[in-house]
Amino acid sequence: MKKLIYMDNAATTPTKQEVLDEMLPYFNVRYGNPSSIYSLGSHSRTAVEISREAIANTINAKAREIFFTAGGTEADNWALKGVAYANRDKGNHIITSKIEHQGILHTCGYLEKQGFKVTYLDVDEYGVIDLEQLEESITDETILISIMFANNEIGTIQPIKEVGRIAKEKNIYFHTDAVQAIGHIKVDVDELNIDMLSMAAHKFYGPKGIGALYIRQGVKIDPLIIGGGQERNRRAGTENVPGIVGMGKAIELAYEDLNEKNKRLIYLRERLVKGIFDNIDHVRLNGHPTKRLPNNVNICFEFIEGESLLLSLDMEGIAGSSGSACTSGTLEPSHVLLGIGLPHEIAHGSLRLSLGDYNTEDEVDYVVEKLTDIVARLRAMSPLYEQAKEVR
Amino acid sequence: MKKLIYMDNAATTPTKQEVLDEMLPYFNVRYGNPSSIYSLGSHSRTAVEISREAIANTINAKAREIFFTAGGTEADNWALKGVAYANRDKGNHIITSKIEHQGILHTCGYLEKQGFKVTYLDVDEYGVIDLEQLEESITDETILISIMFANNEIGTIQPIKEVGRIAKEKNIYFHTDAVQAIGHIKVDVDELNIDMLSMAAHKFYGPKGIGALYIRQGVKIDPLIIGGGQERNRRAGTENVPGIVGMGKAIELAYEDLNEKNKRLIYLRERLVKGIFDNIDHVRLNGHPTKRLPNNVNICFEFIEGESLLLSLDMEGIAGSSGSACTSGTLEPSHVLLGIGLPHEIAHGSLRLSLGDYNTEDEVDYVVEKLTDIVARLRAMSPLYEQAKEVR
Amino acid sequence: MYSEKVMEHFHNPRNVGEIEDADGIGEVGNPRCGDIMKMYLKIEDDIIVDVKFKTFGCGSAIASSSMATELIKGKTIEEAMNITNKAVAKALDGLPPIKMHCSVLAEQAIKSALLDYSKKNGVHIEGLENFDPTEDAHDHH
Amino acid sequence: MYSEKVMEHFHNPRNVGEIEDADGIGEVGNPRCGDIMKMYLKIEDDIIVDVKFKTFGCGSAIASSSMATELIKGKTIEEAMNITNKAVAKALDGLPPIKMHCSVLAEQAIKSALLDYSKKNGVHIEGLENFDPTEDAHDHH
Ligand SMILES: Cc1ncc(COP(=O)(O)O)c(C=O)c1O
Ligand SMILES: Cc1ncc(COP(=O)(O)O)c(C=O)c1O
Repeated sequence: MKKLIYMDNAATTPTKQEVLDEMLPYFNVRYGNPSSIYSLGSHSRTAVEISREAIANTINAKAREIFFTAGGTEADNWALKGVAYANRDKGNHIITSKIEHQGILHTCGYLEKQGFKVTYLDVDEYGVIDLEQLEESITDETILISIMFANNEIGTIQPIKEVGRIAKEKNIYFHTDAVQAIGHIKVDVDELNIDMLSMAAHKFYGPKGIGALYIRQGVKIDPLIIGGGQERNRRAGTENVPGIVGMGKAIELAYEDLNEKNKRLIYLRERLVKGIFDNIDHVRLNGHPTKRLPNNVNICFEFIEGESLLLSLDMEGIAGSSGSACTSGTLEPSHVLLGIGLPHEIAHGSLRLSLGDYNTEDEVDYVVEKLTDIVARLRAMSPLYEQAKEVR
Repeated sequence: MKKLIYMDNAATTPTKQEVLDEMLPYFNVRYGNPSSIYSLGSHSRTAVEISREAIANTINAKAREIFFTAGGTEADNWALKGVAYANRDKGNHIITSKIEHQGILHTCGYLEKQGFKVTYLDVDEYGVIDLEQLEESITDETILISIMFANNEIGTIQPIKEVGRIAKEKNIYFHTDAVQAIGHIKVDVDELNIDMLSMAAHKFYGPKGIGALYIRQGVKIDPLIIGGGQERNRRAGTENVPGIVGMGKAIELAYEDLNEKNKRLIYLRERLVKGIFDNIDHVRLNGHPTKRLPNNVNICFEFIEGESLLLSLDMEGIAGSSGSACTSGTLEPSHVLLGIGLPHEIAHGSLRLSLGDYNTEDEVDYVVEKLTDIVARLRAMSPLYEQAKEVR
Repeated sequence: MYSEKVMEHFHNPRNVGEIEDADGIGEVGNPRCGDIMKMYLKIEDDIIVDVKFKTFGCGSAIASSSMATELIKGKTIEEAMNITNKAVAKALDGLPPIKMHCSVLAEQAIKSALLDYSKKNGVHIEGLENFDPTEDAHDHH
Repeated sequence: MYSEKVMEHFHNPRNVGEIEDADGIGEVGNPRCGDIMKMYLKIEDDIIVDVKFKTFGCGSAIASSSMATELIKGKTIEEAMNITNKAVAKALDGLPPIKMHCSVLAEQAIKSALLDYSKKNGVHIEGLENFDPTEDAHDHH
């Protein structure tokens, strides 16, 4: 097999060796249940608390405000359902955006069936919400605003500080799905007035199957998973100790030299975008030109369909992703691309390349070269390209 | 540190080396997201499906009836809430037992707050439910019976086949919390008429943070964690691929030579019980004498309190557990021990030693020796023991 | 996800292109849905002597087009009419359930091109009486 | 979970036992709740010259009993009366929040034994006026 060029770091990342090394003893040497009182158990407990502390420090929270979950989706579900059910007496209205991850959108859909009202804010062509529309949407019934920190498809970063300010002024809980942000950009929950925040370790070189929900002290929220007294009675189930340990180590590593890492990623990102624009016509960059994740490139190639692009890239050993309907098993292309106003036929031809710590300049150049060939080949096959040429 | 004698295998088990070896590549070599269409992703997908198949085969289910969760508690929550919410139109009554795990009991408590009615069946002195009481409890409103397969504290195995028969006759869904049973005794969901079954890998030498819910095809159940289309739209969130791979390997290993392993465990169990009874007076065995897990020993030592017993054992390098209130942070001792009719003061003095594949005869003998000394020492300190002697 | 046959046809599709003086041209699908197939037939004495296609779509759409052209090339019109979407999928060693509509599209593209031929040349083709090339392939899977 | 001091006192408790001809005996706690402390005092000239305890309870109950006896041994009654549960916990380098009631029990056991002494000997002890040895220590944490 060819060497893999992995440019799908927004989907998941490899667990770093240092992270894995940290985890390993907790599988079969320090395997005690943290709830047990003997030494083997309290070693596990200590390891869990050290990780909690590391995560809390990173986002300027208190350790007792961090609760481990099985991942980003569970954290999203918990924040939304937990606040909705616990605050039903105060109101039944939730505000979110049209371009949230399914973990938020589908949970909102479920809550609508339970009698809650949900406002889905529009976004502009770059994927940014409209703060005026947010303010206008707030009613006496509004109990929760949930706006993602950074979009998983197009990388756009939302004006979180302003959302936090508005939520605080109106005394409404503010949750942010920061699954794409944590580990990649600096987040301070106090400065940004965030009440709840979701994260997932596998997006920042930690293991899959572990995440966390930050819950500001005082927030009224029901548990989602009920049982034993773990996580101070708020999230039951034997702790995934190796996962928790890995998450703590991964977040520490992620924020070491973050600025340097991001400078490098932005350089690679811009080189990739420039390479594509210089070599291929009829392309457009999706997402905000500057307010975007350092590692995110999302481009539409007109006249071709995303899945065939991905398969062709895969044959060259390049891993990317697409907002194409054909990769998702639905008929509708990505709600995010439609949300920023792309017509269906163009949304079908999108490609997301999300860079990571292991990508190199050579890889970027190789991808540009291969993409140029592949796009040309697929367009030569496309009846739409032919028509477009005729029109010109 | 002294060599550890680990006899708390019902709390959690070490991940077997063969299991860990199987998992390792999925952290940083085969790290693809199973939802991705490129090769790296489909390798992960394949690994997930192989594990699902292994689990399904073990319990005589179909692969498409196995859904991965973050552990036993999530599976329990899902089964109960999922069936309750999805079948509200049919009825609002659930039947369970008084000695279920908190994952069941506390979820039932939560459902009661949502307007559901729950019957908690009594158990006899051995912890066995009364089938007549079960039948009498069934009403037209009953939508679910949830009875644990084997009890986590006292090891008693319930008459699951009879429960399954009754549930089937009355056309009521039957869920069993088999977290303590899977990996330890043979379970056939068809033969036993089980509709849903919870399991957790860390109870059978697999990793923590991964479990599964078996859902018989046709069962009407809402999802608990909503979002992306993973697990055929029934349990969202990026799959914990290493965990899933580990669970599949662990279940295979667990059922290899199960009879031989259990013969050995039962021999060790009986030797441990005999040793204790031969050397220490005022003790009683909790749970059913024969219908119990091969690895479970649960004994009350009168006049002493469980936590001080555990701490003393820990100092000798022995890890066990207790149903004492003082280990759980509550004031009430174990609901299971109270459920089988033990007075509070005796329930406080319980010790659970759960054996595993790594325990030896020498260890058993050593534990008996140390226990004898420790119990004598603690009783010498106990005002209750002194009073009991005076009474005699 | 895909069989090796699908991947092979996707990577080396047969009969890509256009036929300048085609006897029948059919186009089905909808760019909104992410797939369009255009098929060109050259027909002599009721025999499909040449066939080319252009497709905008996913991997299985391209592979289905390619396979469909292979299946009808050199066949009589009647034989071509008997090629069902299932035959296309089977020849590809199967398609994932959510991709079956691509094979439907391929069947429709053939029929659509034959319809065009029958109209242009005033010949009747058995089986095309109720064929509606605008029917949505996505409803078929 | 426990400090080293707690573990040390649990493993090597001081002053375990009974005093045959004790001047004051106090017993607090309830077997239903999992803890009973019994304390024996030998008092001469207002000074606690000897003290012993027996405890049924968890690790911190035993350690608290042991530490409490250490804190009052050789002290005057007045000094003993000033030993609070917080002082016991502090001397143990702290107790987990859910275990604070053990230190309360220790304070109560001392007071209870002093009350017994004051009754038997008809002496007034400042501060015992409102002391109720049956009050539940579990409400204090
Ligand atoms: C019977 C039973 N059910 C459920 C659970 C919960 O499993 P987990 O802690 O893996 O969520 C356990 C173990 O803790 C158990 O023994
Ligand atoms: C923005 C966002 N939210 C939530 C999630 C869900 O995280 P997980 O798949 O770890 O549950 C993801 C990633 O898939 C994401 O990108």
